[in-house]
Amino acid sequence: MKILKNLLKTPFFIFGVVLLVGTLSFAYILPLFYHVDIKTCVGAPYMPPSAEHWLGTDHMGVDMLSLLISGLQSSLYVGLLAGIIATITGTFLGLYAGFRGGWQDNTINMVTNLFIVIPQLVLLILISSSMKEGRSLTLIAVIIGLTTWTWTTRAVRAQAASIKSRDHISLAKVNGASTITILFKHILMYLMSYVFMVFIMQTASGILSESAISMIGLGPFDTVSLGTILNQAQRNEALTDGAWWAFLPAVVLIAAIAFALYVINQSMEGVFNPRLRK
Amino acid sequence: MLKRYPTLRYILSKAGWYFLTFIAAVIINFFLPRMGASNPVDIIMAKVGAGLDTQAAIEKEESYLKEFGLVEVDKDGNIIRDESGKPVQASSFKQFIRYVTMSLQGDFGTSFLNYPKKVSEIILGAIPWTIALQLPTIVLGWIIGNVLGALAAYRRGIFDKFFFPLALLGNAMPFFAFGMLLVWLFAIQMHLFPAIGGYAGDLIPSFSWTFISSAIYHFILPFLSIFLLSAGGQAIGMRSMCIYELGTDYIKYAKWLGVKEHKIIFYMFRNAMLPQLTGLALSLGGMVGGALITEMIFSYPGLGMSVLTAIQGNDYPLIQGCTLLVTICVLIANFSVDIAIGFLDPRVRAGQGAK
Amino acid sequence: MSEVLTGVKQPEVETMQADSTPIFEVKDLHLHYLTRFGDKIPAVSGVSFSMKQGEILGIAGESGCGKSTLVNGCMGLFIPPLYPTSGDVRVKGESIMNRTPKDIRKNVLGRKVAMIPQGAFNSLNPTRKIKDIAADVIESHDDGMVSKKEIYERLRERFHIIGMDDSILNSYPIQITAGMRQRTVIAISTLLNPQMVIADEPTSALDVTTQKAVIRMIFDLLEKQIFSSMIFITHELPLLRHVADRIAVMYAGEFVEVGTTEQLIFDPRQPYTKALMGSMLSAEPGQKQKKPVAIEGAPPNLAKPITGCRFAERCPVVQKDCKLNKQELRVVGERLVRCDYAK
Amino acid sequence: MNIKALLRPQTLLAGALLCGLISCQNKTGGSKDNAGAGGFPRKETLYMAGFQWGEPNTFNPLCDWPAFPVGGNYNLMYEPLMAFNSLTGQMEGLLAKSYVKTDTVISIIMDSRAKWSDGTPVTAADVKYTFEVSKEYPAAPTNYVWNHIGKITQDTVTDADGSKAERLNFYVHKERKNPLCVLDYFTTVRIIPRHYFKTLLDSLKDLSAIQKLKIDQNPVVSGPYTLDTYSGEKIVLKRRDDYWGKVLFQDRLPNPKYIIHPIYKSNEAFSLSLQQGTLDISSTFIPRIWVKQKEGVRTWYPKEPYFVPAAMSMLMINCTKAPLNDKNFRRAMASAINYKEIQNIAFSMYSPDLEPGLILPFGMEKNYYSKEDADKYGVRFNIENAKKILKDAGYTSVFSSDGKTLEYMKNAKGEKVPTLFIKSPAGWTDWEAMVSTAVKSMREAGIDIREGFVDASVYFNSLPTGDWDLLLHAPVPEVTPSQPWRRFEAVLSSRNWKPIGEKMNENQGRFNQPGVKGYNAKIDSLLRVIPSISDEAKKVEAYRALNVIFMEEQPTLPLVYRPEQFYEFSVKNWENFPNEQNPYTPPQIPCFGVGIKALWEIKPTAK
Repeated sequence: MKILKNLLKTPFFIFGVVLLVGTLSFAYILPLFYHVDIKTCVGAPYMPPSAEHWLGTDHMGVDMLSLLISGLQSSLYVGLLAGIIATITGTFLGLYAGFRGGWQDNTINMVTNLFIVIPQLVLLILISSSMKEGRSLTLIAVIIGLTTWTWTTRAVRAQAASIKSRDHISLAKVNGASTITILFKHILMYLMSYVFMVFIMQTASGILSESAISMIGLGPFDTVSLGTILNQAQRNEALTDGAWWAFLPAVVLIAAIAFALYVINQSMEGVFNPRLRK
Repeated sequence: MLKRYPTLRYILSKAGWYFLTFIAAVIINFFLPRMGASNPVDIIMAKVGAGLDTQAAIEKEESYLKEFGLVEVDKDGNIIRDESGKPVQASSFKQFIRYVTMSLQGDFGTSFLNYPKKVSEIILGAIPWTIALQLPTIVLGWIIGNVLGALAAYRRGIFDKFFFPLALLGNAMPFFAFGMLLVWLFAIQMHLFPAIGGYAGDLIPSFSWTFISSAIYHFILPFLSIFLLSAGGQAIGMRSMCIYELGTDYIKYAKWLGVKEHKIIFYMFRNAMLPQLTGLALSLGGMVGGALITEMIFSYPGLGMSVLTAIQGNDYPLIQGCTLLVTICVLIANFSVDIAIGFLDPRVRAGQGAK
Repeated sequence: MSEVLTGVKQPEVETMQADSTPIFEVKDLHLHYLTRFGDKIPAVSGVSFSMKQGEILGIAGESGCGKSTLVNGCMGLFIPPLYPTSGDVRVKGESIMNRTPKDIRKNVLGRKVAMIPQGAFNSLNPTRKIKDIAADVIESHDDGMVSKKEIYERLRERFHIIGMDDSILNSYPIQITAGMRQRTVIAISTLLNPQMVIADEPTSALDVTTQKAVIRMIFDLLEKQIFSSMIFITHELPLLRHVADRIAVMYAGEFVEVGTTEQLIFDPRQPYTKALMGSMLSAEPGQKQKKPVAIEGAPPNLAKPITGCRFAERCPVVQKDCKLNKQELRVVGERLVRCDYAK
Repeated sequence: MNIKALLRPQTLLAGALLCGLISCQNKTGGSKDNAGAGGFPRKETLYMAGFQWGEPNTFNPLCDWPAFPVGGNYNLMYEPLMAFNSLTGQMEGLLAKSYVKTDTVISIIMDSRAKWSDGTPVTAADVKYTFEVSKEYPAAPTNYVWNHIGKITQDTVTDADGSKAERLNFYVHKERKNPLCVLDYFTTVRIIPRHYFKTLLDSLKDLSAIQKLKIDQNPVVSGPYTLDTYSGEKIVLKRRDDYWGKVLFQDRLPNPKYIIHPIYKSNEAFSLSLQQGTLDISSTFIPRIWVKQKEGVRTWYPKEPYFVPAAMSMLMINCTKAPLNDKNFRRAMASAINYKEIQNIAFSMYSPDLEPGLILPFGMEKNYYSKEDADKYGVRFNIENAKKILKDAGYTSVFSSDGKTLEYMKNAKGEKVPTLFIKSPAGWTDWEAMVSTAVKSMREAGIDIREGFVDASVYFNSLPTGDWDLLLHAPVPEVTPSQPWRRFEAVLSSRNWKPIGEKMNENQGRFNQPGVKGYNAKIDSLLRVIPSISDEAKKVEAYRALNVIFMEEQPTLPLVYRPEQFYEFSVKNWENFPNEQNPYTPPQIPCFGVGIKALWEIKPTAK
């Protein structure tokens, strides 16, 4: 609670939260007042913003604001799901490797390296080409989650290794606590704030990864996401046609949501880790 | 016996693990593309098969299957057939053995999609561009980012207050989105920089000032799109590492002994940099993936696009060639960083040596 | 420069009148920490003392009482978040407050005042060889006149003089034992023959044998006149019996009792000093029959203003008005005591 | 920290990289004259693009798909016997001066003036060798010609002016009886020098060994240009000043001394460079061309439909699968597609209004089209009509409570109809847009259908195997003498019928399975006779009959008309390109067919 109080005293944190709430309400509150329709052509291609269509239309004449709302929802979903998968996988492997050390550590380290070495892209296309119905948003999120846990593992491993020699862990070991108990009760609890911050970062990087994957043209086939909006804008010459409304708002939204998460993460780090204080 | 030489022991143990990783990566690189449903010869045949009568199509298909080692062949080079006359497919294992033996002889095979171009030819033609764009950008971004991060951590104050959120914002911006904005603003709206290609369309590469200046001119936007953001990202990491180092007892002790400021900055910089080295190795691994998007946005020459089309067309030899290259690069980068850290940081060496 | 390293004391003009000018003087020093939210937390409130040439002052108190803060504040260099509020620190009559960091670094730190920090494990840069850490200290004070080779040579000489194995110089901190590391820190801190050494719990976290070796080294350095005056900080009051000439006991940012070693060890007057002596697990003569008694409660939160005696909440002999009246240091016999009821 | 020491290896590395970059450039014979940079003056260089998307693989005409301008139907380096002018419907002479067609044999007279770049004349032996090389080596790319050619003989005739000329007689395949396809071959088969390739093949006796040669050094060609240099970024062609064909152009040479084909990685790059004037002519799909007109980008027509329609994009239907095997269901789909919206939004108005049937109601095919039939048998966009057809055929669509969203549909037996998917390559933006628009209006009509975008490789793989419900495809877009027969053949023919899962290169929807109940033998017999009908009235009748069957059965769903190729040019650096006002060649990029004539007519833009 004291941490929360301290956080609320940090203007940087407040700024992050406000930005996050702002983008979230763009995705979830705005649709209550704005008719979201991403299927109907409501006008000519690349119609500039007007009173009726606040952000104009895309290359298909679909209302851009609707696309953004729906795209942001998808991106948030991907980010959250990928973040959860990556954090859980990464934390568990990192804890185990850091705590056990020895050959288990080396093996996990090898698997981590392997995942770093094999490009995410290759994995993504290979997996999706075997999917008959094409790529769904969930599949993309799972693939991102399963390929980005590596740095969580590395970070958590280092943390776990550094605290495993602390007194209370040794005491638990002497008292015959099982590895699982020690991992979860003693080490994980100790690292909880750290893991939470990792989760925030993984969510942000999940959103960014999705946009990159969609940009290449390997995005979801069934949904609009911020990445597919950018991809479509680029392929359909929004840049050359000067249709800034087709890409600028999406860029701003991606940057805003990731920035908000980074800011929150950084200000939390400042509070959790007193060394970063001034 | 090795206990007496902790450094050697450390290097050997690292090398051993990296070798294992390499073997595993080669196996995965080989078998993963083959798990997909489509066979590259089918893709080729879909392109050239139209208009052929059945017999001609079968003959053509078989000649490709044989050429790429996808069917069993007897001593005389004839295709082995089953009772129904269909060619017997070569097992994945046999293909793997063939691949490994050929690779060891330096032959990475012939591309399916760019037949009859050799994989090594394609890679050699494209990789200099990828390296020329990505390597200086990543390394320079890393150096400048680290210096700025260290400065922000050491000086704090206004510089930090302004620079840190900016770097954070840069980090939150996908670099391709940033690249798009750059193209839109500076190439399309303002006509300051070219939007397409690695050098002017009326040139061929040569050692002339015209070519080099044109290449540099075309280099600026793609460079900025990666450099600014990666420097920002590195700066954020370096900043918090430096703040951590600044709070350590040895820095305080040195301060209390009146050690000069530049020496203290050096202490901080050097020790904060060690973990950043790992970050450098990792970002070198993301080079080809990152190159792909840059190539798309700036129509820049390079390997990324070849990789994408290879994967989409299931061009196994080209995929394998590229991933093998990436794998080797990443492993070498990581290995050298591990060794460098081992030499630079006695703690790591001692920790490993004691095990 | 060579005198600095060989341990032969320079004859200085000031030493002539050593008795009239205190070698080290702290006048009504107030220090505070600044939180990241801009709040000031006072950590040291109105400490004054002065030391004669060759004197060893012991400062004792629980962890968090401000003794480390006090000595950090005596260095003239303030590392955020610690800041001076008011008061003065003088070395040989010359104030070291309000001087530029560059000046402080060059002319005060290491040469006039030197710190021996606690926890030598983390005090040495882990990625640097001992000889380079030491060389950095020398180079920072000699204007770069001496070559690296010469410096290494002198370091070897110095280590011989103080009886340490010079092979240590070529090691990284992680390669030597904890006791050796602490002795190395002491050797490095005293490289420039400082006029004043501040030892901040140099023996904490060491086993008894190593503790003794460290204390022996300090005495050895005193004997060899590498330095002569020292403030020795510890939370183990009895340890000071063999080390200090005078002892000051600190509580919640204030001195509560200052007197000679004899006075404080065998006849503490202030209730906190008494409690501190009582809480010690040690077999000092004259205290044999007493069992160690822990001091109940916790020190006050300095972030909030305190009106009365700062020890009142925990004092076993607390009186009605203790919590209302601010206690001042007063002379009781030949010592200073901060308790209106102390006799 | 010695910064200088750090920098030194980097500068070295940078230098090494630069060397690498430059040495990787493929050096070819001709490039020596312009070894310096900037050897291509803008006024003498034509930039054309859209044919080469990746790394040039080979320039060997014996490979299956060599790089531009060797593969495809480009007439720049290797030339065909004749070229087809889609404006006039006439075959124009190239290596062959003229042809004489009978029902059983087509004879050509060689142009005796034609010469290879090494000075040897282009002879009938070269032509015979090009066609017959696949008899010895079945994997040779010209293998397909034997589908329609029985044999080739050679003799000599005396020309009108009394000189001797070589003649080749192509005997039409006796069973297939399709002289139209033989005519097609005259325009699609590029003649290769026998003296060059026979020596190679005879020495190695192995086609796949020959196929590994790139033939990128001093190739022996007959066309007006030859390969100068190439890299992953561009292919440079250089004019051959001793081109034999200048006699066909009043002894003039083409105006551009160089033709450069830049290799860009994405569609919008072509559009951008066309607008910035770094590209002169492109055959890529560029949406909203009217926005680009202010930047000097032009098309055949200055306004809609901008391009000359010559082919169709259509949804292929898997006719073996319920409910798609029900012609009523197919007709309901045809009636439920909003063609106008596809044309206007997805296809940037590049198509005239779509008429029912498989015959284009304009251009060369206009004669075969019957408005009367179209009105009588065809269906047009009408959602209510679609709903009615579905209802009459026993299908029920279940909508959500607000009546807006389709939930599922049931067939006459009350069983739920599984959702249908339209397979289409992901990332092909105009195709994606067409599919989405079609899906939208079909769902409104109550047909449970969805987009099924897949990677292009998966798409190409499944096209011949029929592994899909519906699939977007543009069959045989080339304008050749055999149109529209080829389109009907590609859509309706059951000649090579194979079950789903095996490969079929036409009628991939498996319409009209032979040997089962309901097989309409009339379709295949019409397809067989049309090519050999010489009486125009009978031909019209046959086409009408076939088109009526198509409209009644609706085995595929045409969506829009599309040009043979997109033809966009910029007038910033070159002018006098052919267009509607100045139609001296058909709307073809000047590397195709008779379109290359434009190379002689375009001029640097006066500034």
